[in-house]
Amino acid sequence: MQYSNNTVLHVADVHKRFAGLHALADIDLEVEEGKTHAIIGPNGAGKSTLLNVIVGRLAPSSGAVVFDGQVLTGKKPHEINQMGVARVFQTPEIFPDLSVLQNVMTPAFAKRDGAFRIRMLNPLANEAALREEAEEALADVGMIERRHLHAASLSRGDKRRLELAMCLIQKPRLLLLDEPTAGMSRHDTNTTIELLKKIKSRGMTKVIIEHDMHVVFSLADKISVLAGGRIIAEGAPDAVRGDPRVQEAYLGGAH
Amino acid sequence: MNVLRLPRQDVILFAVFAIVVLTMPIWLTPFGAAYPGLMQKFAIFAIFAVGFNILFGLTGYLSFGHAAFLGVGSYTAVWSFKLFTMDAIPALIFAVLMSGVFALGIGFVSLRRSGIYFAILTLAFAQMSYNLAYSVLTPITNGETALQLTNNDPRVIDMMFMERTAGLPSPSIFGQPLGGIGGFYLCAVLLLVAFFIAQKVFASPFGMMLRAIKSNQTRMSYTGFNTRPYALTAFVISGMYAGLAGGLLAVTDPLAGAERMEWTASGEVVLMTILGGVGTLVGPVIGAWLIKYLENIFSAFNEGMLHATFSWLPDGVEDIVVAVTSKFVGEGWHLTLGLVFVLIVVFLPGGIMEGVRRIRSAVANRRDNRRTRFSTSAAE
Amino acid sequence: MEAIFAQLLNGLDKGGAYALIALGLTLVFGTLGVVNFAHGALFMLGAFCAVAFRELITYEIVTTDPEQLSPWGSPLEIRTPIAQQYLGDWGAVIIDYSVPLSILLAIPVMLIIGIVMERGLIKHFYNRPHAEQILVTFGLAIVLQELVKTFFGPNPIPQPMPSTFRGAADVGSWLGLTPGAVTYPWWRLVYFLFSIGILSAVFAFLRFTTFGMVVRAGMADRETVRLLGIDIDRRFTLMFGLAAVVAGLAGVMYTPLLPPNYHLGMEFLVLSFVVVVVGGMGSLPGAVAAGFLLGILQSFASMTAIKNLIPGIDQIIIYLLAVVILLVRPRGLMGRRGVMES
Amino acid sequence: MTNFKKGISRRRLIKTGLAGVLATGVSPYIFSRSAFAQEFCNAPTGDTVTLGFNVPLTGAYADEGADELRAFELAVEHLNGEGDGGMIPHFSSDALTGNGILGKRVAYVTGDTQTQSDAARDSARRMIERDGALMISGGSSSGVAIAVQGLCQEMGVIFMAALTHSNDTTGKDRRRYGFRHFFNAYQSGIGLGPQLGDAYGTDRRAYHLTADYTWGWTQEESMIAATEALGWETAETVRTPVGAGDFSQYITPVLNSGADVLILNHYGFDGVNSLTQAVQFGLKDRQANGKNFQIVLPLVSDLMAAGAGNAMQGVFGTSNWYWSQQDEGSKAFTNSFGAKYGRPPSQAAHTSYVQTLLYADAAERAGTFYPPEVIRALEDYEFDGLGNGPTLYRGADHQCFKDVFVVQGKENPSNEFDLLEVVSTASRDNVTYAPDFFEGELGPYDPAMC
Repeated sequence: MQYSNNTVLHVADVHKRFAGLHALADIDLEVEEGKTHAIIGPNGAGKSTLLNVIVGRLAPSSGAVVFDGQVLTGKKPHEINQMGVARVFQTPEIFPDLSVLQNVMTPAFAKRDGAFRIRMLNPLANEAALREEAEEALADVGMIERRHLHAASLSRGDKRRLELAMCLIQKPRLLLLDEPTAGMSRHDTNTTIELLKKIKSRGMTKVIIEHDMHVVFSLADKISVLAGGRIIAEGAPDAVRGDPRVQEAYLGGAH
Repeated sequence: MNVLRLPRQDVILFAVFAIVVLTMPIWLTPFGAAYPGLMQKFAIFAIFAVGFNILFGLTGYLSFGHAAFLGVGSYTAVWSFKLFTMDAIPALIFAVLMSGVFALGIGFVSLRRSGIYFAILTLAFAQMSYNLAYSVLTPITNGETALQLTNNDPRVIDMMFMERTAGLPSPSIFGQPLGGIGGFYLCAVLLLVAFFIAQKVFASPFGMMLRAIKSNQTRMSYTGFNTRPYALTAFVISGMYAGLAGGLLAVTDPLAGAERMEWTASGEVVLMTILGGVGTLVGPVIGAWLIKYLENIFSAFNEGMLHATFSWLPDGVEDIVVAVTSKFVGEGWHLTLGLVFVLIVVFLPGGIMEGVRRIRSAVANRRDNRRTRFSTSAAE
Repeated sequence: MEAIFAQLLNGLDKGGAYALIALGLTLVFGTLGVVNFAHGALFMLGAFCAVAFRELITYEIVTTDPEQLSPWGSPLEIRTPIAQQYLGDWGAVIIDYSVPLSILLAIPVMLIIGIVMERGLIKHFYNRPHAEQILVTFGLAIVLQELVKTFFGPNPIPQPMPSTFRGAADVGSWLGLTPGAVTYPWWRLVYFLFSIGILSAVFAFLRFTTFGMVVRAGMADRETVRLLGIDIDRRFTLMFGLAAVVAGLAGVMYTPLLPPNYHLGMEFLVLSFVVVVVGGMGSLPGAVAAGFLLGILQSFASMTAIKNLIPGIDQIIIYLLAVVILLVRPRGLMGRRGVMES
Repeated sequence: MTNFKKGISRRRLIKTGLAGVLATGVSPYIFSRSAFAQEFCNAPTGDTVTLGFNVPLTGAYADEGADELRAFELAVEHLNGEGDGGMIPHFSSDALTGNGILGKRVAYVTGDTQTQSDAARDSARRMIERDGALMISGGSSSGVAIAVQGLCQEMGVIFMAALTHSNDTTGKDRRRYGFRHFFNAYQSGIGLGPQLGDAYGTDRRAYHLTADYTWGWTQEESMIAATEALGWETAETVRTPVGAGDFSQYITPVLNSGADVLILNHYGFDGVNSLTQAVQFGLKDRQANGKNFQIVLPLVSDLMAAGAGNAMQGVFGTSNWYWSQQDEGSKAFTNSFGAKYGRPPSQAAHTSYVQTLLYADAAERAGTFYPPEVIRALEDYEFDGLGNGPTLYRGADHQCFKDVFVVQGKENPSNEFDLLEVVSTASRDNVTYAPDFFEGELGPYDPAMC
């Protein structure tokens, strides 16, 4: 298989069939290092299936997902994370019972200590370096003053920002964002977009799954349009915007 | 010394706790509970509950079979007495190790499932241990009769140093007998050690990982943690606590019966933990003390004592009051326990510690609502 | 061959009891999403309906007979049950048939107990974590059994079966085997048929009535049914009552086989949970199949030949099976995807 | 450490609770109290002496436990000179005068063993440590009796076992501080054997269902020895858990086993359940090997007979005592018990009552509560008038030797209490065996400081 030198994630000829339904057909994606790659498509286009195949939750019927030269298929979520892939969920997945600061410190431990290491001798309070790091990450997303709150008490937008901070602190090579603005108010959506723009320059590769085209145009370097389980268009935002097939897919779809 | 280091508020808590435990013979006297048998139980079951809480309180895995490890600890300790020496130290070490091995095996299998399936798996394992201890394993457990010391036990290490005496030997520590109050102080010191280790767990990054598992297991794996070994470690630690408690039961009274492993015994430690406050350090201890106290003192109340208590009431009223209250004490104390338990789960899911916290925050309303470390579980 | 057949039969009545309890447990679980640790207590309460009924109709009038002396020298007390005193032979027949007749008492009593339990306590726990449901119902079970202990004492109270059904049926000779080779107590046969009857009735009810259809739809997807504007809560309350009645009747008819005592429920509870898990959480046919399967397996495991092969197997077979099933087929024999997997 | 112990075992302080603390000036006292307060465990200091009765109120033997408790209460009443004195006037010793024991009024505390060794030891410890009980009695399960007996030896408190029938209690698990009036499984076998031979012949195959603990094991062993001596074969021995409730899965295999006698080594509710279920399965009406199938219940009580009802008719067993005995002591006890409780005493009640009297009598004769002296007063003590004829408390193993009664369930009871019939008696000489027949060691006399 041939990769261009800077391809970090390669979804190669992936097919996924569920009893009779061809959910994904002939998907071939190359995500370049340091770029933001958006996958968009109307509801039911197969975006979630694709994401689940990428993170190893679903095994493809044929084809493979290769990250940094390693096949992801069949790997457990924590192994994929340890390889440098972080994920933001559609509904924020945080630790509601921990404080905001602890929420961010936890992934920092995973980054530093690996998938399993028991640290019992030194109290949490003595982990000054990690705490500073976590506070920086929180400051980054503008939540530093809320660090002692119970995470369960946050608003949905804040939960999303917290989750983003939890991913950013790990400095992943690849960040997967699953509909980062789904179900958000206009205001929260705007702050999230601003935040994503802010981190765009940091050089980490990002894959954004989104059904709302407008969200990604200002963020993405490259857009792939998914419809009916196939990629119908791919290219720079402006090129995709003008593509008639894309227009048709969106107008003829659920939108 | 990192090993001994704790945050300051934990050091204070430990100091207070140590004073409370070590002065039990004094402050329990007015409650009629200052006799060695009961005080030993207080310390032993507090260890059991504190250990159970490391699993249930931190990771949220509800085990309904923890008494199995208590039983394993007891059997191991008695066998150590029989085979090697009457000294308590090797007996306790073996008890902790053996129950740790059992916990590793059972935990490895059970933790493949979560929620109610996990509870049923642990329950099934405990019931299997219990039934086997009663039947096929009789050569090891002496079945219904319970494993006891006999005069012809080999006791190889003891026999190297002393002559066989006529009577049954009793457990000792460095040659000091462990009857009565001595036995209590051994249990009390070990309770302090156990409590300290629990404090270390609670305050450590490891403790935070366990809380994170309880809070959101999915996020935990996508954050790069392999959650199962964490949960398994917690399971083994709490199994070893149970083993220590079981070993101490055998040290204070060298007998091991299978009923220690029955699922109702597992249910009891759940009750203790919930009653006191899941996920708190002190709660399980209070729960254990309360239940053991009620069991020993409440259950010994009889009608005569009730009549004496209510003798100031008019005759007819007295009879009615006695008739009603007698249903809740003596033989009926389980009824009281059940009612209290239901009320706690309904109105105060965080147990007694949540009640204390509510009262405290109501009193000291001026202080800002900073979250204390006692608050992990309840707020949901 | 005869031995195997005899054990198969022997597993049926126990299996019937497991199936009935597990059916109610699954109904409650499937409809209300509540893990009910007090379900065994309902079985026990049913059994005590039979005890209470018998105590009512055998309430005795005590007379003394100065002609006869008791062993300690006072006039002998003669006790005549009221029913017999006033109804004569019919009274004697009623007393003889007290166990099946007490079903008449058990149905309304268990229905009320079930509804009160659901309205008073369980409904507040629909959206609480399963662990808390387990705990509160466990506490409730303790309260119920202790209440029974206060009123009926700690000892088992034997309930005689009707005299017609005493002794054993020569099942072997019906099937052309050597007469006497396979015998089976009449009442156990009655119990098996009774459990089949109740199971059929419940399944027919769920299949052929609108009520049942709504309930089944609710078991599949509670929210959708609610969106249709159906007052599903009231139906679920009734469902809980029905589950209580089923458990209660299972208890009533079991009394002649096993003198009931206050912690009977706890003994059956653990087993019935295992049954539900083996059958598959939320699957009614699974619960029934697993009930009979476990009853029969338990019976087989007690055979000497098998016990000699694997010592102690009779003691652990049920739990062993539960562990294996849970590890190999996490959803049990007939479980549905998505139940209890949050 | 010693100071702690002495201080803590000051019962009065603990018992009187808050008032006691205030009166004695709280804590320093607890640690500095004189070390010479007592020279043995729970030496009575006031004008009462406390006995502890530890009986099963729940579990398979709860019926027996409740009856034991009635008898204990009656014994205390009689010792304190209340009521009609029961057996005391007929007792061969006249040391008991109705003014308590050694002039001290008898008080008692009770506990529930739950028919479990663990719980029983807990409860016994509570009575010794908290309530200051000087003697513990009770039982109704040999497992429990042996466990409690071991504890009492450690704590230096005399244990007067009530209902315990295992050979081990005074066999391999005998203890210096433990005494048993009740007979044992071996003696049952000697008594029952000839009767079974007479009634059922010498060509039989027996199937044993056995309660899986010390009593069941020794009874099974003794019954196998007794029946095989007759020429019977043993078809199968199956162990069943105590408190199993439903025995059907164990009874079904009996049907096709080729056995023609079922021996149920069960007691209490277990015996009632297994017997009635065996009858439900038609075993009594069955033919096997050309003979009528028979059921034997080697240890039987009238409480079990009452529970089993018709199923008991014609079934043989043995009994330590039965209320229809016509000696003066038995009659007096039955009258006294019946008048108080409206029912005749069971064998469990009888042995409990007698053991309490025997302890009190021994203390009176020793002139002290000092346990080693009381023990010596009981050892090799010959007495009469307590319902079993002349009886020896053998010093070598602390077992009583007396006549053993073989009983049979009555076919036509004349009233609700008249359930068993004594069909033969095995004489004391017949059931006496050598002290070392079972190996065991009593241990030292030295009192422990509990």
